[in-house]
Amino acid sequence: MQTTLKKRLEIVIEAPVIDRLRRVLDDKGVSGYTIIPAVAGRGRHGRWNREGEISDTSRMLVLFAIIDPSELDDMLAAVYAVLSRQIGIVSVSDVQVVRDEHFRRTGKPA
Amino acid sequence: MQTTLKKRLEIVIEAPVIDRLRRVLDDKGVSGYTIIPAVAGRGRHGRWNREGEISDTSRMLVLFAIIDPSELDDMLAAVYAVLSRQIGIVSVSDVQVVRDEHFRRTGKPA
Amino acid sequence: MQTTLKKRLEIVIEAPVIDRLRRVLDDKGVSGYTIIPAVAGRGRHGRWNREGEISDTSRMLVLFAIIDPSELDDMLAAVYAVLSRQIGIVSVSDVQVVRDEHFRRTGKPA
Amino acid sequence: MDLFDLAAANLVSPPILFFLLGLIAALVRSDLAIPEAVAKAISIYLVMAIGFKGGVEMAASPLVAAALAIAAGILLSAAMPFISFGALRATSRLPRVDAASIAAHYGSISIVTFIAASDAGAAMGLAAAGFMVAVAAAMEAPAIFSGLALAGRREGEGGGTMIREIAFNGSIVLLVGAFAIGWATGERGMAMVEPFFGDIFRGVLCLFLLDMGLVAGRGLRRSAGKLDWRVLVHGLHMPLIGAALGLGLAIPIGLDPGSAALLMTLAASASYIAVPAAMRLALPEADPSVSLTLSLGITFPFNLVLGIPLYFAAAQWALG
Amino acid sequence: MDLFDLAAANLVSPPILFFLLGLIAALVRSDLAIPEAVAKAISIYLVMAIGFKGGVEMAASPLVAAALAIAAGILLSAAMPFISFGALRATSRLPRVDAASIAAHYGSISIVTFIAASDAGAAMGLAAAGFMVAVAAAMEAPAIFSGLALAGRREGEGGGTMIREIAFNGSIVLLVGAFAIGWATGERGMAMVEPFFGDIFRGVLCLFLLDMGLVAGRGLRRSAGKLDWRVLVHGLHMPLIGAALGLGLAIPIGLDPGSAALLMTLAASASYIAVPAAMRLALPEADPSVSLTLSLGITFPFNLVLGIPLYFAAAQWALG
Amino acid sequence: MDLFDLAAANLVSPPILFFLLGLIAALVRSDLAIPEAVAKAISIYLVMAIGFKGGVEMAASPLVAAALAIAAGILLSAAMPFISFGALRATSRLPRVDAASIAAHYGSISIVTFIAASDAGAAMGLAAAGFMVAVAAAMEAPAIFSGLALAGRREGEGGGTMIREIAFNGSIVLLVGAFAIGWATGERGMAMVEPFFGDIFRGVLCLFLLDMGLVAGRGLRRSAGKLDWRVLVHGLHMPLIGAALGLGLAIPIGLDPGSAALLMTLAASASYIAVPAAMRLALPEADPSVSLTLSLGITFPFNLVLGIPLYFAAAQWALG
Ligand SMILES: Nc1ncnc2c1ncn2[C@@H]1O[C@H](COP(=O)(O)O)[C@@H](O)[C@H]1O
Ligand SMILES: Nc1ncnc2c1ncn2[C@@H]1O[C@H](COP(=O)(O)O)[C@@H](O)[C@H]1O
Ligand SMILES: Nc1ncnc2c1ncn2[C@@H]1O[C@H](COP(=O)(O)O)[C@@H](O)[C@H]1O
Ligand code: NA
Ligand code: NA
Ligand code: NA
Repeated sequence: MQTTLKKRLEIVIEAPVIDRLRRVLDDKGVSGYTIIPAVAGRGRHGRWNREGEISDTSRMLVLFAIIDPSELDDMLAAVYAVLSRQIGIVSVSDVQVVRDEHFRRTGKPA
Repeated sequence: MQTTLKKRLEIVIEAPVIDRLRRVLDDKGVSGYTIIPAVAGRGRHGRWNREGEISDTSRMLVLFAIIDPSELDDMLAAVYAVLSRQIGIVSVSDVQVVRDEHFRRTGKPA
Repeated sequence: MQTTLKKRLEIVIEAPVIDRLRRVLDDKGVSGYTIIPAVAGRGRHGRWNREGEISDTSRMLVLFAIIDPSELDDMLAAVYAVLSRQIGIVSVSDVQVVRDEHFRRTGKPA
Repeated sequence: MDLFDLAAANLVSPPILFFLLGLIAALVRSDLAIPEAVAKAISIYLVMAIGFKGGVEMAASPLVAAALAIAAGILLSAAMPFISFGALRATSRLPRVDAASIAAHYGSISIVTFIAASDAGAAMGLAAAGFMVAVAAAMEAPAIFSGLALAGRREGEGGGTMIREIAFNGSIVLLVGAFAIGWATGERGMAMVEPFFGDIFRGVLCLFLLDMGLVAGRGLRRSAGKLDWRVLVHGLHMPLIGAALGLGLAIPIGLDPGSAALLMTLAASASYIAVPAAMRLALPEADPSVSLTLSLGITFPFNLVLGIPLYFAAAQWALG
Repeated sequence: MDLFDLAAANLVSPPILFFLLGLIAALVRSDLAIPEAVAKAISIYLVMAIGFKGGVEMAASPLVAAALAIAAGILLSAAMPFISFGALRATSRLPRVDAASIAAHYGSISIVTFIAASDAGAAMGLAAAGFMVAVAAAMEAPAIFSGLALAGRREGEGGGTMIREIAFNGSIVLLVGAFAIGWATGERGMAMVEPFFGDIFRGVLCLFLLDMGLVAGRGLRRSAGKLDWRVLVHGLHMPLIGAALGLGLAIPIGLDPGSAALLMTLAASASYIAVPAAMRLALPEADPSVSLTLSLGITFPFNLVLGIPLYFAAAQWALG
Repeated sequence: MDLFDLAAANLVSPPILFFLLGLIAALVRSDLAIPEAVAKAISIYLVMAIGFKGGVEMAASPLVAAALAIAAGILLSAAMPFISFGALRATSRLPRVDAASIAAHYGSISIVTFIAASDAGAAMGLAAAGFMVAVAAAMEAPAIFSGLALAGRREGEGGGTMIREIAFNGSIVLLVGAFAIGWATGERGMAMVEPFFGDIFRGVLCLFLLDMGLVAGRGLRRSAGKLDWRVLVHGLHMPLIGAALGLGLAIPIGLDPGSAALLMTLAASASYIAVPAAMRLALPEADPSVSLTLSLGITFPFNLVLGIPLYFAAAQWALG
């Protein structure tokens, strides 16, 4: 099948700021994203584990968004502007998609 | 270590059709797959959030399967045949694995 | 933005041995990792599904760690030493990161 | 009690107030949220409890009355989609497949609304016959087939699988199963589990309605302004039409007022669990967000807050 | 009550019927499911409640009787794996390591079965001594060491860690801890928490057994036809052998009928939580699907539906 | 009862013992764990129940007394961060922003500690006035603003959003909402939901405190040895200072001993839910692990096990 190159942005981010991150992505008109839960991990800020937790503070979420390569720099800059002082990491990888049009920037969504 | 190139198929799909997708992958003899939950997201069909939800309709699952590059086209065609009208996205990336034999197509499994 | 190549190690592993795996990664001084839950899947050991389950035996977790390419071989060897007889799979892909220093090996963490 | 008193008593009962609290919390964007796993488990508990209690009360019900009520329910479920579809096509520009999907939702029932109405009836001293649980179960599926017919869909190859998927839908299996267990074990069984399935039921319902308020409010906030008002209004018309039809059938088959009010509530309610999932399988082109918003965001709050007291008042006025 | 009445009463009790409902729902592929998080939490609640109640009742138990029963339990747990292993090696072609792993499951106990049996005993008026909870806790681990010995495994470097992991397994810690708290706070403590740990217990058990039925049925459906029938039959032999041995030890140490029936049930049951996890750590070559299917798919339903009434009848016949 | 008896009775009550069980289980690295979804749902249940009961009891409370107590609470919440900040800067080398963040935690309150203290008071026959729930709600936020001022932060552009996020924080909305519902429905409402929100409350609290013990123990194990002892000691000083100030305000406004003990407990407790989340938004440079360890690992166990009986004894001595 005919495939097109896209970028997969993967952000591990502390839960309290997920809404800010979503707002940034929405404002940039990203075509979509998916958020998955994490249950445990480790980083420079130490280990964490969600078992039995009631506070959202040490909770991490993994957000990934498949975007057009042309949008990458702009998106990274916007993400870093908001998240630079927060707990989390960002990485980018190459992916191929079949339906190119599905992953194009849209106007700001509802 | 000696590694081999494989393809990582990643499918975000609405929960009500996950069994159909599994059947397709099983029929094609894919060697394995893993399904992880998503908690929120956005796409052309709008935003969603699983908090407090009791209906499965707007629930999304992320399935990934590591397959041999030779099987990719066949697999994508089969997946699209079933899911083209459903809510979800498909992407493919390159991965390296150490144990090649682990990811070879098998006969139809139980 | 200026990005650096890293490796994304992704391990699907049965839950009872997750602590052993974490110990291996900690001992190797990996800079961080994130663990996400899986809800269902299939492999050579058959199908599984977590709905309603109270036993951890057939539970799978997905751990990913972004590491420096120079550490990859060492890390893979250590992981296989511990997990070779356990249920699970390992794959590696390329990712780009913005903040290189964030993903460098550290001393053994707390 | 007259209608006004009924409505007032319903409005200031803890379950309804917790629903409104959830609705408001969602509208002001509070981060209050009940985890999905727990919300699902509570809905399972409520279905189990209502099914079991209905079964226990079957001892007191003549089987002929039960059969008549079930037949009435099936008729309502199968017929109402035609009314809903006709109305939608006449008043809105929704595509055929979307109108058919919405119509299937309105023919079928909302088990959550049924549970809230049963509880409200019990609180008013208007308990219903045990077989109303069987009526609720029987009304889940017929509307789906009417909806598919309206969409011009033949069952094709997937038909057998789909009928099976619908009939063995979790909430139907649980409702019918718990009903059968209640029937089989009767008062002796009830005595064994009353503290869990009986005593704490209304309190758990408060927690659940708080959750439903949060989810409904979030849905409303998200789709406010996106839906055509003619479609929105459908979500207020259909309950009234359904309730009227329900009452129209309850009278000739001789239901008591409490049971009649429940039949009205069933007809007035729109599915939020079984039908949406079936539509994703059978009519994937239909946009699920329209029907979900209507069902959970408009019709459910209407029924819960205003409809239920109205239906009880009407049933008592007509049959009391 | 004779055996037949007992079995009948057990069979038509809500907990057993909800288990059967779950089993059937899974076999007809219904999508009914209780979320994992809630299933785990319910199992924690049940262990807490049974442990606490056992502790409260310790006031009435002579410590010597408790010590004897615990010793009997440890003996059973350590010895039964040898019987299971011998039988499996004689009748099937299972590899040594798989046979050893299964044997460890049968020596150890199923806390869920124990809870169901305690509840059934209470419903029959055959309450057991409080120390039976301590017996259950004591029987979890010895079988694991017997199993490792049978597999020819030395504890090696990981030994210390493993002993610790087994002894501090969540369900053992909770059972022992709740038992100690019940013992320490006695009737005054019970009065404080009776509505939660006592009154609603049996209803929660219904919900939990529905879940266990769903999981057991799903497991059976998946592995049906894959398991050697000689292995399957082992899952029916072992409970009977275990129960017979349990009764054989209960008589000389002078247990009352209710406690004797629980000792039989413990011996007859196979672990589903602690041992499987320990085997993944200590004997990773053993295929977990065989032992899980046997334990949850064969032995658990057998014990729940037929075994428990049989053990109570036998205990009453021998000791009543 | 004298102080010693009170402390002893508190120590051997099931809720406290289950907390200690959790603490010990975590310290010996047991894998016992309650799923996150269920822990969150239980905390929601407890907040709902305590809010509702407080509201129901408002009928008996003079509004002037309520207003005075709320004013006292707001004063404590706003002022205590200055004390905490001063002490931390004088005794430790923590950066300004970290000290300010910790100070905000100590000015605000721990709703879990409040719930445990209310329950302990009820068990001792020292029930508090219903409006203490409103005092708890009013004390959540003021400390956050004091903390931001201490950090030298102006509210800037994000200010409006942040005030809104804090005021509509889930636990505040639920506490205030349930309080209002209890007040509106009164004894009639309580009669409808008593088995769920009343009877099983203390048992559920046992399960919840088991969980909190597990989480606190895990946190302690992880950060043991990493925290400066001068910071750790702050977690024991502040509750005593807070309790003394609470008592000092309770006397002039004429609170009864039970209510005074709750005001002391509120002042003595440190936030674990609302403030940590607010700090991640408003002061992201502050290291959350220090404040969380102090709040949940040091101050919470201290208050639960020793502080609460001490505060009740002191309140009764001063006001009884
Ligand atoms: N190298 C890494 N690979 C994968 N996940 C990571 C990595 N570093 C950090 N994380 C995740 O991001 C969280 C925050 O990282 P940090 O800010 O370094 O504490 C960690 O707790 C992990 O869940
Ligand atoms: N570009 C994207 N990147 C990541 N996830 C996406 C993207 N587009 C869609 N999704 C996910 O797939 C779901 C369905 O997408 P859609 O069919 O576009 O509504 C969304 O709700 C997201 O969870
Ligand atoms: N090819 C694959 N792609 C993705 N996940 C896999 C694959 N093979 C195995 N897995 C996952 O790893 C688990 C264990 O695999 P196995 O050891 O082959 O049974 C499976 O149950 C899946 O969750
Ligand atoms: Na209807
Ligand atoms: Na056994
Ligand atoms: Na405070």
